[in-house]
Amino acid sequence: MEFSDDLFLPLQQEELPPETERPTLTFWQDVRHRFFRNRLATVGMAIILVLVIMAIIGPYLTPYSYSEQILIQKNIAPSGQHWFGTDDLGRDMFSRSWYGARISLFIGFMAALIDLIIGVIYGGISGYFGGKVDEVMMRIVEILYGLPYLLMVILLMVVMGPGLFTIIAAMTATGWVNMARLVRGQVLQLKEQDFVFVARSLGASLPRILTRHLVPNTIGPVIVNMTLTIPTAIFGEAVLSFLGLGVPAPLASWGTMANEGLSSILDGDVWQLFIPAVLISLTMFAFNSVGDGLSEALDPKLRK
Amino acid sequence: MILYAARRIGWMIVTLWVIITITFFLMHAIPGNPISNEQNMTPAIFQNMMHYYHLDKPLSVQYLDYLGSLLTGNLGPSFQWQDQTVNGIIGQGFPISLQIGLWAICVAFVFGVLLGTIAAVKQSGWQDYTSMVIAILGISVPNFVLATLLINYLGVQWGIFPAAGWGTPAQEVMPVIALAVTPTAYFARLMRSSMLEVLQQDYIRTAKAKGLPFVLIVWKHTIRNSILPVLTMLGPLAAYVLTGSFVVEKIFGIPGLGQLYVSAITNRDYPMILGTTVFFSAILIFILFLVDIAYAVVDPRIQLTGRKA
Amino acid sequence: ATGAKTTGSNGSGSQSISMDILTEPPTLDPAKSTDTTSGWVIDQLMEGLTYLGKDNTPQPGIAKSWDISKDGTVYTFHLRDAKWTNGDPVTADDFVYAIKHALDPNTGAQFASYLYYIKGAQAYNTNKGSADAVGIKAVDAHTLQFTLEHPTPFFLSLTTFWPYFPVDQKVAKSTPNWTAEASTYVSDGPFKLSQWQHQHQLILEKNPDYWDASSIKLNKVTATIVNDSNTQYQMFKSGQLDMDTQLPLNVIPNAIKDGTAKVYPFAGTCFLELNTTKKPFDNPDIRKAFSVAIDRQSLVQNVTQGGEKPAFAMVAPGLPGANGEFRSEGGNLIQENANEAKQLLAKGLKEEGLTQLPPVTLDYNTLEANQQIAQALQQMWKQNLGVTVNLQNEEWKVYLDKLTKGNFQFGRMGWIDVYTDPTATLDYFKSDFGSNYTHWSNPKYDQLVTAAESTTDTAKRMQDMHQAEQILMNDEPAIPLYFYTHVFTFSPKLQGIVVHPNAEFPDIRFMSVQ
Amino acid sequence: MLQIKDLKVHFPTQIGTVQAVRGLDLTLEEGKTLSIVGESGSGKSVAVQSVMRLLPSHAKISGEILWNGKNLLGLAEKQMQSVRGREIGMIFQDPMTSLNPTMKVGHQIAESILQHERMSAKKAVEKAVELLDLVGIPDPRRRAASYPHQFSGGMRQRAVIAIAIACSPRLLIADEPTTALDVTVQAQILELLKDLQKQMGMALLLITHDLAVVGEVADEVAVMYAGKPIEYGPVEDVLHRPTHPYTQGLLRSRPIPGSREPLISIPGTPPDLLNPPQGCAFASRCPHAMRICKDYQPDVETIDNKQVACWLLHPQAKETLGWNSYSYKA
Amino acid sequence: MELLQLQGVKKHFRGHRSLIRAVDGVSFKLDEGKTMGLVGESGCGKSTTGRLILGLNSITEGQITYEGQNIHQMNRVQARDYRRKVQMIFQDPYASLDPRMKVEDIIAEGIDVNQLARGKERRDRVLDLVHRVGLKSDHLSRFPHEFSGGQRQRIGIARALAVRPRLIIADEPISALDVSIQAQIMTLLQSLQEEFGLSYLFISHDLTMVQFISDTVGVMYLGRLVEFGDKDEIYHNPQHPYTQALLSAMPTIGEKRERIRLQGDVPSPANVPTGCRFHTRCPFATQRCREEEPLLKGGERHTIACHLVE
Ligand SMILES: Nc1ncnc2c1ncn2[C@@H]1O[C@H](COP(=O)(O)OP(=O)(O)OP(=O)(O)O)[C@@H](O)[C@H]1O
Ligand SMILES: Nc1ncnc2c1ncn2[C@@H]1O[C@H](COP(=O)(O)OP(=O)(O)OP(=O)(O)O)[C@@H](O)[C@H]1O
Ligand SMILES: [Mg+2]
Ligand SMILES: [Mg+2]
Repeated sequence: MEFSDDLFLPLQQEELPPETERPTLTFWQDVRHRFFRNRLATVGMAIILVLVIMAIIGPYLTPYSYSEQILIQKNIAPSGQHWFGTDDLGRDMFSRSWYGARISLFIGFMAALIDLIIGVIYGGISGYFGGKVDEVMMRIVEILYGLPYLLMVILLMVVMGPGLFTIIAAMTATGWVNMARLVRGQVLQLKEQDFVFVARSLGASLPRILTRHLVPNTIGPVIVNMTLTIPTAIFGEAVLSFLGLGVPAPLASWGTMANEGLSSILDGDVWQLFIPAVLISLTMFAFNSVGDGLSEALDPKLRK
Repeated sequence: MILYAARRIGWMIVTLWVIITITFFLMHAIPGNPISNEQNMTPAIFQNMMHYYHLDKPLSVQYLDYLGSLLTGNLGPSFQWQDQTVNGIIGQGFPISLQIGLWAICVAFVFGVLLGTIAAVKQSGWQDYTSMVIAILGISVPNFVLATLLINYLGVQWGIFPAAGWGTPAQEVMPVIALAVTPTAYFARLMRSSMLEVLQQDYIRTAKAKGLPFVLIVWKHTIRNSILPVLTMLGPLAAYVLTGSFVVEKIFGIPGLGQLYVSAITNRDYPMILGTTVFFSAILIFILFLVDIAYAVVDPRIQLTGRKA
Repeated sequence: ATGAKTTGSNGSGSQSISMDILTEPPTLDPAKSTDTTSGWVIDQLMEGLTYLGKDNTPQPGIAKSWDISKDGTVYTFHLRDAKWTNGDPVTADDFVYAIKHALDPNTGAQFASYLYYIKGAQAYNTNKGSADAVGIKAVDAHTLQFTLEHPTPFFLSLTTFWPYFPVDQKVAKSTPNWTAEASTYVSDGPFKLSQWQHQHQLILEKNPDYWDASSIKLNKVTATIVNDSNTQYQMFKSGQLDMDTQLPLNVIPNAIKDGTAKVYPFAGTCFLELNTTKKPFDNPDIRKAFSVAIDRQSLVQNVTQGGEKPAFAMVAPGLPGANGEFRSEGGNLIQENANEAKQLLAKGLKEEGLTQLPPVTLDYNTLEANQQIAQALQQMWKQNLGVTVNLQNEEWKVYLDKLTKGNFQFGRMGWIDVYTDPTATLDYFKSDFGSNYTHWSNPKYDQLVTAAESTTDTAKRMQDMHQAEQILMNDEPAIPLYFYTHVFTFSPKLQGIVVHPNAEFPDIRFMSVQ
Repeated sequence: MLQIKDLKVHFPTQIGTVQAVRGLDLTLEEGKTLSIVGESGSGKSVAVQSVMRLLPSHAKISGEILWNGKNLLGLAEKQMQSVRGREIGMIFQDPMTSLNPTMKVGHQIAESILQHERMSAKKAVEKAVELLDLVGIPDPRRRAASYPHQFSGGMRQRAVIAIAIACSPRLLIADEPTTALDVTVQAQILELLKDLQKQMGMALLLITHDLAVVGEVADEVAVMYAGKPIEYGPVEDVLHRPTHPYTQGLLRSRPIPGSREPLISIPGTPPDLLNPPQGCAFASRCPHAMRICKDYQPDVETIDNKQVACWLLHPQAKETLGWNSYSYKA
Repeated sequence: MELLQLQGVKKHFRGHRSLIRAVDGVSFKLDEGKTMGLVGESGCGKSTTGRLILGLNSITEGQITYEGQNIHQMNRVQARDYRRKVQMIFQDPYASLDPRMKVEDIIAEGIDVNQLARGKERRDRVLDLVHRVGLKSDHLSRFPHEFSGGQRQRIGIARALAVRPRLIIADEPISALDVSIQAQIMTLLQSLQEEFGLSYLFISHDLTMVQFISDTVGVMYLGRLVEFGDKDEIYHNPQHPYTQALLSAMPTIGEKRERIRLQGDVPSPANVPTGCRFHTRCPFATQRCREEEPLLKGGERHTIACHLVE
């Protein structure tokens, strides 16, 4: 093949195509990208969004209040009038469900938030100092595992009176322990990492190392654990209400509703069980799949 | 190893002692006492009963008395089941909880590991999605709902298993299912993620390069290496399952320890509360200890100081 | 569901049934038992001087006859030749031993107070007298004599009640813990305890040595312990149980309607206890306002739904009166009226110098049924009185503690009569009664009830009691809501079903399998 | 014996297709050593892993890999399993992670033997001990019963080699077998490989980025850049008389022992394999780049026994630049 | 001028029922503006020595002086200053960069921690550093995972330079990189030394590179220096059998040399042999070597610890 001669002249820098830069993704863009590629996780995210929105606007979509009993309208199957039917006392289940969503989701989020704060601080300190401090702090954790939970809950109920905040307190009383163990494990590994040594060699203070380096780097597993804590708390409230320690009536949570609806399977009013159960399951499903998605998206090992 | 075990046992005793102490004062701090009921109770009779149960002694004396009898292995009489001893009650309830719990853990372990393995090996395939949806559903359905549904359909409507009760092997099936579903799901998810990690390891490539068939690689190389996180979970889960689940026992009418624990608390059965707490905590701590040993067995790199060599 | 029958009765004709008694009996020791489940089991296993017959009246049991002194304070029982399940004869000394044992302060028996009708019993039990001074005496092996504090017209009824049961003193002395296991349990009643798997089941078998064994049909009764009404129902439906003694609330209406379930009176009342030492319920008008503002019919029909009867007075139906039934003689003592309620409230408020009632709090112990009732009441008061009632639920013992300490405004309570006499209920509101948490005290009332307890003149005592109830309902320290009922379903093969108004479960002594 | 023809490997990813290998031709003869060198990420590992078919399933492989006449890319998985380990053995880069941490070393070696040869488990372990002895591990019997973490890095790499040669393969592929090791151990391993090659008469395909190592062990060398071989031929010709500017640059990046002359590094960074340049991939970093390099891929020319892909060898380039036999002086 | 001196420095780690003698008596000195190479087999304590100088671990025995001042007896101000003056480039560039921090913040961490600059001044300093190590300003807002190995190593260097150190401990700064990038980094290090008069402790197992960049070289074996001296002395006149073996193992493109093959493996630092710690592998070991530990001896420019060289 023949080429024109000037093709063989030296190439000038300007002639080179500008260096094509790969579209640069920030850390979170990258995470988001990988997260939304996961179909299950995306679906979960959408469900959570819908649930939250419905918790906000749901009760206003029907003319019925969550607490008003219309005894002659009890046990009505879902219909155009009562979309989710009515319960044993003739209360509108649709309104109750979304009112319950507020409570259940609130409990979930609050429990997770408090777990997060206590767990991260406790676990961070235990892991960072290691050695004897760690040993003692971990024994305390074991003790908390061992203490009779129900007893603590009753004490809380007595001290604080039954109510939403008591339930949240009950959920977090020992709930943070798992978070603390997780963070501790992470920090134990992380503190041996070179970048922490670097920070130390630069003279960074302990709070700085904790807040700038250790905590942000545990965020992946922590977020995943949080997504598990939220449904666990919602679930835990259900179990508490199974023991008769749930939210005070006529407030409803999904847990109390499911518990009340449990026997409906016997007389055919099954929606009274299935609606709250499905809502709980849906939430669990959503948060779990989001957690899975996040754990994959945030895992630094999968990112090169 | 012996030194290690001794140290752990030493810690265990200290931990148990703290748990007992806190529980002791906690249970006396909450309102209500073992004697109170809605029946007629004159002050004189109340005194008689307090005296009978040694509750009229100062708390500190009761505490020391309790520790004393605990040292001899005597957990005292139950206040609630008045003719029985706590040792006797635990001795009757625990084997039942243990039996169901062991089954549940085995089922959960086998199916969880299986599901997780399938999901990981067929990552992003339909098998993966199916297994994970099953797993998430398993976590998502509250177990009291599941238990109720099982009784209603498998028990009553289709008559496959006895609706509830205890005594025959057939009666164990549904409680075991109800109890195993959540751990199964957890195991499956953990197994999947750790399996995925192991499958990316270089030694898997080495094994492939040897010409081993894939099934053999999964069986001999990946399962053992990915089971550690599952073991981590196994500890607390086993403790939870073995000591009896209140909800499942109540719904299926199983005379296990989980129900007794709850009723001890609601009845302020002090010796029973302490007894079960001590027993449960000891089991929990012991299982955590076993898990640590299991680690060392599964992974030769782990020395029993908890550090990787 | 054939394969599902495992612990159920094995076919017809075998005279064995299975049932559910919900909880493990806390103790089968007649001296110490205080709950209806243990009481029921003891009633099947043991027999006292008398037993409750089909018509709920005392029938000769171990005592084949008795004499009552003129003044009604000395009862002499003549015992028959009965045997304990271990072959020992049942003697008068066994009664003496049992009762003195229950009264011994060191036994710590709560129901000792039901023995206080016996002379010197209270003194002994409260460390003020000696055992020897207690008015019970074995005249000979077959003759037992009680001397009472004062005439007690329902004393015979009391002898059907387990604190009055004998125990085999040989066994009790040699094996102090004899009531703990089936193997050591010795009884003298229609059934014997052949197996007791704690927390799981009790197996009662016919006692061949029972004096009236020929009239007992059932050979074997398996009493399982499954404390979940849904589960029990499912077990019944799948044939594992022959009767359902605790139907789930929401199946009751239909079950009653289609006749599968039957409603039996249960001598007990569910009421709200008002703390008369605290505002606002120290004011009788306000108390009354709350009471007449309730729509009890709607409550039982729409909420409790267990065939309960609305309670317009305190004493439950089913108890003997002067000629017939106490309740029907007494009639309704409360008239529901929303308008009157408002007026009463206004009046009460005025007396208190208030224009509006501050929110009050209704306490109840956590239980789904209680919660439903509380919610329904809350709404009724809101509608009919315009008052805000907050609901607060507590764990049972916490709740009791609150009641005992008086830290409540008003709260829910239920009371079951242990023996079949109106005093069993009316006693509750006497000022010195142990669990009168209302702290209401009315000397006239006390006097009337005490008089009724110690006179043998039936007409007079009934009159006193009616008068007492009138006072109670006028002042309303407690708002009766409804009278309890039992709703049971039975397998059609069961015959001879007798349910005593003071028992938790049907009496199996009369039962048989077709 | 092994002939790779126009091998291309593409990885579809979320942000585009990575063209890891873009046309590789190589031939390896019985008993000889061929070395592949090149910058990190130039596709060396991908190329040899496609010989063993060890790439993840989503990799798209085209071309031909002829092993004694049969195309490995066309074999069924079952047949491929009998090639792996028995006919071709492979050693991987990192000895620390190439061994299963929870399995005894002897067992890991025996496993390979059991898979391919009819032998009792006991005998296989016996043979594993012999192999450990062969690769120079002292006290092999005891060592066979140890776990990998009880081995030092050098010992682990030897164990990996023992696995690879367990069934006396005809070809041994070694992917950077010494990168993770320090010099003394590296020297020992290389020597061991050479010894084994002599003893067993197998061919060796050695990947490394250390030109000095190549100089010591290889007969032929292929220099890869951005998924393509740019210079391929006998070691002497390539390393002592490098023709391609990249090869030259590589050689100049290493200090000459003893000299104080400043290093001359190759400026810039390798191209992005997501969208490789249209012309010569090295053009942007090449000190002698011509306009044509930007737009056209150079043809492979044969000069002195070796094949070079560079426009500078084009007759027109010689004329235009007056450039003649540009050559590297050591 | 003498900048850094180590005297009999030891670091023992308490392992599981054993004592790991990671560094077991190391003495050397480093002059201002010079580079010392530290070579030795993997696990012989090179990195630990570097860490000790930085003060990241406490020393078990011996002392380290910086400009005549014992670094463990410094007051707060001095310690702070010392931390600034001595910086490290880590073996694994990726592990030493916080994956969740932007490059800008990583580089500026030293500036922030020591409050050296703020706002625009901080930004300018970072920009200057970035350009100096051959990165671009638009790299600043990216995260470490978006960079290649060579670029990451440059970020590490920029970070170390940010606080204007005088001594940089370069712990195998090039071993994770490929050849052409290695040359880039080496050139960078050299030019920085010329410009700022930096001193380096250059830890590597790449003997060719060590020879290329160092003024003096120390050879470590199992926690001890076995030979220390001027580069040319070490490379052209190695005395210790270990050094000789090491050098003979250097692969070369050109001529093939006869190699000294060492027996066996390096013993574990938890179980150090008696006498000369090299005797288990030394082809020339005598009875004396097995019993008596040799000391570092020799002149100013070359010291050796070997009984054979007396
Ligand atoms: N599974 C994969 N998916 C996507 N890209 C891949 C995959 N495996 C390898 N690559 C890409 O293919 C290219 C060649 O990789 P390869 O591992 O063959 O390089 P190498 O020459 O062996 O480098 P090194 O010397 O660092 O080992 C790299 O750009 C790499 O990112
Ligand atoms: N924190 C520690 N605890 C216990 N032992 C340690 C610790 N740090 C290092 N060691 C041990 O000290 C010895 C020396 O380690 P060091 O990292 O200094 O070696 P090195 O010469 O840098 O090796 P390499 O060339 O592999 O980087 C090793 O045996 C190592 O296992
Ligand atoms: Mg590679
Ligand atoms: Mg190092």
